[in-house]
Amino acid sequence: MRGFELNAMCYSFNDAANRAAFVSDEEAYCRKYGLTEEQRAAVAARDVLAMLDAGGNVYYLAKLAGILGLNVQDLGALQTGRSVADFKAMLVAARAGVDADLGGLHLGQRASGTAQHRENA
Amino acid sequence: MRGFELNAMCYSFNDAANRAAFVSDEEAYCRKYGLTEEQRAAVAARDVLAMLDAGGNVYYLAKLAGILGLNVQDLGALQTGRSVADFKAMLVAARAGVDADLGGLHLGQRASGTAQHRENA
Amino acid sequence: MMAQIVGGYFTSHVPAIGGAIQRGDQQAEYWSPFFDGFPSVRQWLGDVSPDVAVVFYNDHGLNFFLDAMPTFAVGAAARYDNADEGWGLPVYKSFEGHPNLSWHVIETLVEAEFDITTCQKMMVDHALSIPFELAWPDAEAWPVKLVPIAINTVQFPLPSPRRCFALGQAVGRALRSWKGDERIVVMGTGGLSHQLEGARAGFMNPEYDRFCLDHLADDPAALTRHSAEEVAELAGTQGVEILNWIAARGALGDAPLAMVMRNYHVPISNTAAATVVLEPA
Amino acid sequence: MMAQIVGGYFTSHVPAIGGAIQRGDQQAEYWSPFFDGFPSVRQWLGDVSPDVAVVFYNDHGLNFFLDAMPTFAVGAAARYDNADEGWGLPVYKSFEGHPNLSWHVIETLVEAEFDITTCQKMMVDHALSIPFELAWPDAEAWPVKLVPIAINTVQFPLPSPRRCFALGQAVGRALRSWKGDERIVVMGTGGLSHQLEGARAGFMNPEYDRFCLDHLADDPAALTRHSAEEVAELAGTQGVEILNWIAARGALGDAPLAMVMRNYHVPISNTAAATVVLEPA
Ligand SMILES: [Fe+3]
Ligand SMILES: [Fe+3]
Repeated sequence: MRGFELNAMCYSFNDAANRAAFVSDEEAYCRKYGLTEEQRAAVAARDVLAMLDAGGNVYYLAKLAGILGLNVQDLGALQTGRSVADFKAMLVAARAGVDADLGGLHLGQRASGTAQHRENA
Repeated sequence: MRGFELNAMCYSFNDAANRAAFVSDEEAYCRKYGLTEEQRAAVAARDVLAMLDAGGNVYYLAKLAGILGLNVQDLGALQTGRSVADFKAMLVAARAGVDADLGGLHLGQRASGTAQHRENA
Repeated sequence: MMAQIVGGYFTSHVPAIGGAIQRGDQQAEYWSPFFDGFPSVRQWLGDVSPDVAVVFYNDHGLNFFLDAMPTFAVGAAARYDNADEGWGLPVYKSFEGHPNLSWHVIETLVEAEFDITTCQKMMVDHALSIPFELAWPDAEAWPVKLVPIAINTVQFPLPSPRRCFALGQAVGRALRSWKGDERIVVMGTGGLSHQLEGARAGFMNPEYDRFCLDHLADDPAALTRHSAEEVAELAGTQGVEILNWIAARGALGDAPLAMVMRNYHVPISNTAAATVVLEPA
Repeated sequence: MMAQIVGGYFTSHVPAIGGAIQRGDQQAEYWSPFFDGFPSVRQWLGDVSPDVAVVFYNDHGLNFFLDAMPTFAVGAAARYDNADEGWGLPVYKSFEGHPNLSWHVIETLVEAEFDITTCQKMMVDHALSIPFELAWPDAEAWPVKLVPIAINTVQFPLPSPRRCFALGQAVGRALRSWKGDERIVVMGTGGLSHQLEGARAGFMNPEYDRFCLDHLADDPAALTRHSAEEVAELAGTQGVEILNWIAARGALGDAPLAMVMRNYHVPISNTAAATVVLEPA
């Protein structure tokens, strides 16, 4: 049901000792959290899409990703079947879709001066 | 603020090992939970009203009461300055305030028979 | 194919009831006026043969603590265990959940702007176990699946009777729209009037209890005209568990109901005890 | 004597921002378009000199887990600590709470039929720490006390934009009725559009982001016409953090506000980043 065991295991990785325990004996650690076969297979294969299919929630999976040395760009590349360089290039390319009046810093007119704000205090 | 430390200590008593630790060294156990002076004094004095004044919540205090061998009648007696026998007698005496049409078992007319219920299934 | 709500079962859940059951004290003079209400409950349950129980109750500091105290919590687990509540008493039987129905209730409630806490794992306490022990005393395993809904009656501020009734109404809509063939019994546990704490310890209020029992079947909205603070004053600070009854009654729908049985007895332990069964008229 | 809401500060809170700060990369080509927005934020904060920050944010699996996932959680602690979020990164500074104001907010919300979870002890994550690090980069201790309000953006079903806006409005009423002389800044953190998971990983949507930024000051109700599911579609499954912005905007009151600054840049990490300051017109 919605990947509870897998997410519970990933939530435990907030604790450094648990991360170390997973690294030193992944099989035993997965067994301790009662992962389903589907969940266990997805973790063993480092298959993020399969982890999601098995009910993994990306907010918890991100902690497992950290153990595996994967950042969010690596995850994106894995999930979309791109190289990491291509995935990053795709992100940067999205900038072209941002109009000049949307992108960048825009400073507004302050309704009132600094002094007046302080006087209200 | 609302007795958090005292309540946290009492909540820990769901675990038998914690109850044993409290019994074997009450002072150290209270220190571990950072009880305020007022909370610590109330616990030391077995003064339930003072525990309540110090922010204790009766749902959690009931677990401490168990360690101290006090049931809810004992607690009631302590808090109302009665003997336990008097407190129990007061509870039973409340029965006199219950009218005959309120107290006791009243069976209603079933709208429909048993058979009909099963047929709805 | 639609699920059917077969009726409502309400009862006090005082821990001491569990002690009386363990000791076999059901027919002792002190206890029999309370236990004598249950043959009719059991007969009714046998007649309507529910598959699922949706239970409004309150946790007594087993599963929830003040670090995260939900106003309303809905279980979505496949199984719910009891555990030591602090007194080292025998642990009660586990409950089988109904996760799919739980998620349907949860989705309906969030859609209806109830800001519930969703519990994919939770322990349940005597407030669930004792009503089940009373209803099915000889069961090896509970004959119904469980959807537990916990209401905060422990830490002020408490939800108002009006809000609890509305919660129940929304749960009722969820149950009636569930596309399964389950027969559902709704339960409300706790109360009636009692107060464990302070100078007013031992307080009971048969007048307010009568008001609740007299309006529960036909005019439950009457119970929602008090604030939570007024209920604490009228029913005692633990008598606010009537909020569980109010929510359960809300789930049973807006039509007046038939009173199958009603039992009221003062006191068991420090509590004015009551048991009620309602069904569609 | 009444508390005063001095305005609102909104920003993305991507963990990678913390990494950039640690490495001193603020002026690196990749990062400067984002960090260049903050001198004006800091100047404004210096001008309005708040004492308290009421922050709408989402927990990323540090304090809350699926065993008890609140829709809305309000902190009532005297102190909030950060902790290892799973990556062994340096732990952020602690926050001083404002329990009395928290309880006032909590009481107002429950009275207004918001079914919050009350947290007398809680940890807070980068969604709070990064906006503070950006606002007060040289602070030894945070210059404001914290009232944290967490919104579930993690586990469906999510509260609707409309419900989050209503939550914020109720918090705003609580703040304006607080009988203290505090100057309060409201914060909303997270977003804008991004999606970390699945075949659509890397999705951003400047069109929807523009819609949000264009309506935030003058017509925030426009943001409440989508369902939570529609927002997940439009903003990405992590872009639903815009719910935090919507709630924060609700707390700032119903009148149109002046836009003090606004910055938008694509991408930082996988995210369309934005920073906004609003104040009473
Ligand atoms: Fe109870
Ligand atoms: Fe985030």
